[in-house]
Amino acid sequence: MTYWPVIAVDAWIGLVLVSIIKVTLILVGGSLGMMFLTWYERRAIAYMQDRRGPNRVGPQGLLQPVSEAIKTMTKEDITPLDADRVVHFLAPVVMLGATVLAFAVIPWGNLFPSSLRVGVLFIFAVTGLHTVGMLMAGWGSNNKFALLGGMRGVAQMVSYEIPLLMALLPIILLSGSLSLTDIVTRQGDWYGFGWYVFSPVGLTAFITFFIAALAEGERTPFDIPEADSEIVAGYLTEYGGMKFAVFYLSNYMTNLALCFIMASLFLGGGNGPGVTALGTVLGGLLSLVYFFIKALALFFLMVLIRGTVPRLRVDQLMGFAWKFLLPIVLVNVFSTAIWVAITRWGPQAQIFTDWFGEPASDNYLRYGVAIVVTLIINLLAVYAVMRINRRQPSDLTEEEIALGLAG
Amino acid sequence: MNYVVLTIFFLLSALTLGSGIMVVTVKNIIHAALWLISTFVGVAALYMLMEAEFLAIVQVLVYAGAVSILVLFAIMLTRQITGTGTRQLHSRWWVAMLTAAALFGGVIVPTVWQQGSSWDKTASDAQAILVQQATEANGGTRPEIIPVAGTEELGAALMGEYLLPFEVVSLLLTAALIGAILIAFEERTRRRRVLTLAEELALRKRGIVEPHDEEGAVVPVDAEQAV
Amino acid sequence: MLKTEELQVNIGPQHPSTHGVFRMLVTVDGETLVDLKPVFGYLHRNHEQLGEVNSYLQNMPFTDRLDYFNSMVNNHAYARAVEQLAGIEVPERAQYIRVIMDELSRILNHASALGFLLGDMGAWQTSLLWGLREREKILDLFEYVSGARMMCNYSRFGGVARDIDDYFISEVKKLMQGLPRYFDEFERLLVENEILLVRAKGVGVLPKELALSYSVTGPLLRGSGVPYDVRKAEPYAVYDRFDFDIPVGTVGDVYDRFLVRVEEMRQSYRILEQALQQMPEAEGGHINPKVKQQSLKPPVGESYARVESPKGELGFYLVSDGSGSAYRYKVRAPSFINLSALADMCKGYKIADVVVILGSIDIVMGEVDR
Amino acid sequence: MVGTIPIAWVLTLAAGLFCIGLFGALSRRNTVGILMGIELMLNSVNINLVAFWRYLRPMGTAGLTFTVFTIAVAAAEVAVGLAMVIAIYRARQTINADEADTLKG
Amino acid sequence: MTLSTRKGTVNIVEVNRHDNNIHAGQGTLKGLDIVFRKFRKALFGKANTERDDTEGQFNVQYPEERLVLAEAYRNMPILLYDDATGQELCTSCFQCERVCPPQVIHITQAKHPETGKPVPAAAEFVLEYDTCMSCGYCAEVCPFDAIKMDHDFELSTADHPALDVHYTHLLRPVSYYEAIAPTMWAEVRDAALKKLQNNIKRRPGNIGVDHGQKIAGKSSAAAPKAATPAAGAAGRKQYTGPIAKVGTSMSEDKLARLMAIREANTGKRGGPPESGAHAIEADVATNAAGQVAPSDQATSGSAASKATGPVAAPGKNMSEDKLARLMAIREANKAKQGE
Repeated sequence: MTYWPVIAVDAWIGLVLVSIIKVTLILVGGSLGMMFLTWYERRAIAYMQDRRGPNRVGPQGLLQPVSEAIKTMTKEDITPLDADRVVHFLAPVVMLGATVLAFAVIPWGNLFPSSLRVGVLFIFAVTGLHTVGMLMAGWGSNNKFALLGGMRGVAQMVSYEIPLLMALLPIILLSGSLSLTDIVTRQGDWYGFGWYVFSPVGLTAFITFFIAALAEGERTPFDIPEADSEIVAGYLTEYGGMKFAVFYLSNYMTNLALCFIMASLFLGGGNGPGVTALGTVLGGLLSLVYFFIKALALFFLMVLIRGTVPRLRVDQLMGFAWKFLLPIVLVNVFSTAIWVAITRWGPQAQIFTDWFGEPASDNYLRYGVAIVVTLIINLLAVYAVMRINRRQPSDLTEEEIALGLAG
Repeated sequence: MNYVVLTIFFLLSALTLGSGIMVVTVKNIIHAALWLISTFVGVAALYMLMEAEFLAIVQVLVYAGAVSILVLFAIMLTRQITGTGTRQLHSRWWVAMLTAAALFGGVIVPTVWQQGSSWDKTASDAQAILVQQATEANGGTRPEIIPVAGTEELGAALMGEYLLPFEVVSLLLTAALIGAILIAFEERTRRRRVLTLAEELALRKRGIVEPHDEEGAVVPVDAEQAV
Repeated sequence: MLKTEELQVNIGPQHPSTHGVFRMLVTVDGETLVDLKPVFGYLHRNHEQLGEVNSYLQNMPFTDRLDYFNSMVNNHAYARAVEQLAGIEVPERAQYIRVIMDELSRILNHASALGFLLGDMGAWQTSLLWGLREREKILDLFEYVSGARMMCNYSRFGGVARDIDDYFISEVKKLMQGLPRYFDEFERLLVENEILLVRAKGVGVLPKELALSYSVTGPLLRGSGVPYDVRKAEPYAVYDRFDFDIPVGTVGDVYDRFLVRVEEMRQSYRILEQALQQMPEAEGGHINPKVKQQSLKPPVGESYARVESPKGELGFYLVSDGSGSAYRYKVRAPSFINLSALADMCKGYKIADVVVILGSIDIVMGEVDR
Repeated sequence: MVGTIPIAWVLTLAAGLFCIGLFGALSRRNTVGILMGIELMLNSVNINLVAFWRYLRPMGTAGLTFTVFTIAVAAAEVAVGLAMVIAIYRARQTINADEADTLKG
Repeated sequence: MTLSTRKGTVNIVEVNRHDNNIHAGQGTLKGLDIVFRKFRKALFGKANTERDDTEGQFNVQYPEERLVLAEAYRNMPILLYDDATGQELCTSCFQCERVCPPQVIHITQAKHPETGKPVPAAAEFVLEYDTCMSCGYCAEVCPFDAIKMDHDFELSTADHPALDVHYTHLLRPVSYYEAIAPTMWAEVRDAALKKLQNNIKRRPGNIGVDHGQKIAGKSSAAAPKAATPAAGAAGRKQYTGPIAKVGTSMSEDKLARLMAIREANTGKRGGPPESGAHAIEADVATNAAGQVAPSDQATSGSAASKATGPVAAPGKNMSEDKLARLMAIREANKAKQGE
């Protein structure tokens, strides 16, 4: 059932005001978060490379992003001569708009739950609009590299949206809700450790989702749209100054949003030991802390990957999405259904009750069987997919190479 | 009458209709596609206003995120023909305009406005029933929130009452997918393929002298047989 | 894929991954490369003509600027050419010093070249910075002994400019304690990385026959499976006294070149170990004192001397007419000749592979354009 | 929430969108333009469906379900349509509807 | 696999392509592991200063922290003068000018004010810093150890003409060079000073005497004398190893030295002209910025000819000029043998 509040006319003004304040908070918080993230990433990657990273402006270089923001703002705003001026201008706006919309439904710990009942879908619907911004930027710049980058980016985003949404399905099946708040609440069992990532299906979903999220956020190894060693800067080639900064902002805010979403969906959001015990306010604050720690840890994982691995080629990227991620994700949906059947079905499947007893949260036999069964299915799926996809040039016969089947 | 809702409705109508007009009139076809996205978003917002939130999101996801991108891709793949220089409308576009205007002014609007009052009555009846049911469920007092069918009901309906149409639609989608791939993709053998050094050497070692087409590119042997 | 029209894209001369001012005019069909036309000469500075105007000694610092990663090797090769021309004896100790510098150069060159290759692949500079760290340590040693980090100008006719002292030797030994750790961590970082494997395996294949017919040398040739190394084929300096292996690849793709370079660093380490062990017994000081460096006038004749530079066979050809400057001076630059295979190596691969293949050749534009 | 707006207004909006789409589909030379007009028409139909559902049967699911079906069918239609556009373009180097006038591909 | 050739056997190893391993992400995990280890090490502030170290923060915070330069480090030539007497070591023997590969050294020999004969001292010495490639040949060939390579690498300037560095700005006291390269100076010290003594005998008047020195004696600028030895002592202490890091004290030292040199330079510029050579100098000083080299040289050339009397312009009586130079060299040799 969907419930909509019936609000009197005069309350609308208050609602509008509250909305404006919320939007302002999200914008300011998002930009500050992005600034922090750039600093965080640069410091972390510097340490990985035996360097120190930004450490001049402000304490520990924390104000470095501020100085850079000022720098970008004071730069000349350049539009290429034959570019489509309006499209060129609107592209960063569309990008940022799509990103900010996604922030609307993220539950900030247990303190500020989001109210949209289809929040998860909403996030992916609006981040899907990034493709529009990319295409606008690529086409509006009137530059071959930009167009190439834009087309690559769109192809990548559209391809990876499928595994991304499919990886989400197990979580929706497990929680029975599309609302992020509900999903977070339902991971609060077992002293705050009932996270979905601790089940085989959740783990598979998490890993696949994480990989797809790397692609959605244009992170290494999927940063092909802006692969600087190949196509200069992709669709960003003709952007400079504040427009570029807006793209950058949108990119990092997307990554932040993805980290928050992953933390909410798989890592229990604000759940953790002590949250329920401490009451609403203190527990809420604690949950906020947990939430941020989880999100930043996920971002650190992204940075670690960026510091380690090279970039995939564009055809390999597509192949990975369609030949590898998608089958695994589909099998995972299937095994989630089995998980739900084994752990929850009472009267629907009498045979399970006969074998494993009544479904209950403390019926560990049912959970154990579910873990074993789904684990086996998932591992078999991964093995099969790898087996099928493992055709290296050395495995091919000379004739196949000659006929171009290797590429 | 709730003026805020009304304002929002008018704004959305203006957005939707204005973008729609731009879609069909603007010269640059890429701009038309971008205006189409704007229309889709406006329609999605209308759904939101009408409390069909799931549909609104599907609208954004499918139309604004996928269909419009598909359209843009198609335009870009065929772009040198559809530049701004070419004429975009038929020479007899005014016939089309008259037809559309006649349909709008002569058929639809009168019908709608004639039937409108009776529909409004039905609508208010339905609303009253809803409110009554909710009041009863709430134990006599009118609740703050009035329920309408949401995502759960939709899911149940798709899996129950409308299972057969659902399956048919999914079949249709699959068929369309395969059909689109078949139509759009060139045959593998017709593709012009540039051989790498190793492949060329392997061919030469096997005594296959690769034929060249008129552009000087190497054509694989089986391509010759296929043509 | 969908049929698309061919598109001409200029990669370079200003491009992040063309390793200098190098331009590739590529024709792509979709993402597949149909044709590649290398355009260079942006860095031409008349090196060979200058060599015919300057005196023999004056030309030495200009050879630093050829392959500015390995000025020690360039100096060595040039000095060898002049020594052959003038019949100058080189003391044993000087030979050892030159070998040590050459092998240190090889390590630093491969460390940074592999880093750049991985950077071209999109690894975010981690391997590059680790390589640069080792490079810095070696460059500090070069600075200690020669006075400059990159433009060493260290060789002289009949020896080297300054003798190395105990401090230098102890520092090299100390450096060598850390090098195996670096090799190991580098291998652990990326050699078996799945993404590297798919990016490098089967990409940019240069078959053995074609490698030979292009007359490419160095890791590029060895990666294609030809065990050719000037250090073994025509042992110069004191290389015949060392025991080391030649790593060769089997397929001739980017991955083989990558692995050959990794293995060559280990072999250089072995050579360094042996050279440091043997050196104290070597005699003769660091330079032949009888040579008149400034007013060297070799007898009429010609000479060609080659060494195994980290990039391939580096040769200097000199003709003397008996005067104070060379009559003809020619450099066989390995980067230039290896680069000639680029266009054919790239054909048929994706556009993203082009930069990787270019990176795997390991060119330095200073040497290509001269 | 939406109950304060008469249903006829929403239907008029949908009708307007439909007629705009019709005009586009009839007057554009460009095949992709025609497709876009058809998309507009389909959207207006969806608005109608949702409006009728919301005003007349808010507890039922028929309107929602049919909208979902329409969206799916529209997506399929666009996919096939654009594939045909590309096929036509490849064969004839044009995507203008009045120039693609032979049945032979 | 071994291969036998005429030159002996060659060991050949085929590289391991890891073709037979199953790659299921463990390679990437290995990489992540090593990178994380690095991160952990560097995060807790481990410094990487030893040459055999492969972990920890490697970079140097440049303006505050500086690596000690090796003694042999060479960046741009300088000319030396004796601290005590102010006598310049350069005898304008033209060895450096001849060997310079990019040919950026331009020397004018000083003439005897009365006889017009060349004396073993340079009237003007111009070095084009912008074209100099710091090969170090000039320092290597100089028989009088007058030209040495500097350690100062912070030379960037927006003033391009100032990169044609003139005599006055090239001069450094011997103690400065001793400070930056103590052992290298110690090797040549005695011989160099002895040669200098011989030269001084053949320098009439103030020719070949450093201008900065004289001004220092005259006016208040005694700072360089006082500052340089101290800086030298401090500098010497730090040459423990080429990679040892120095703290902030180093920068202060360097700063002090730099200030001293600058003061010396300004002192030089401010001094009044006393002889022909000094007239040139004043010329240079007044035109210090914004003057292009050729005009500068022209001025100096004409001024020198005016001051030193009947010396023919270059090119006209070339043979005479050459003869004079030859004589000077012979005299110098004779003087050397006399020692």
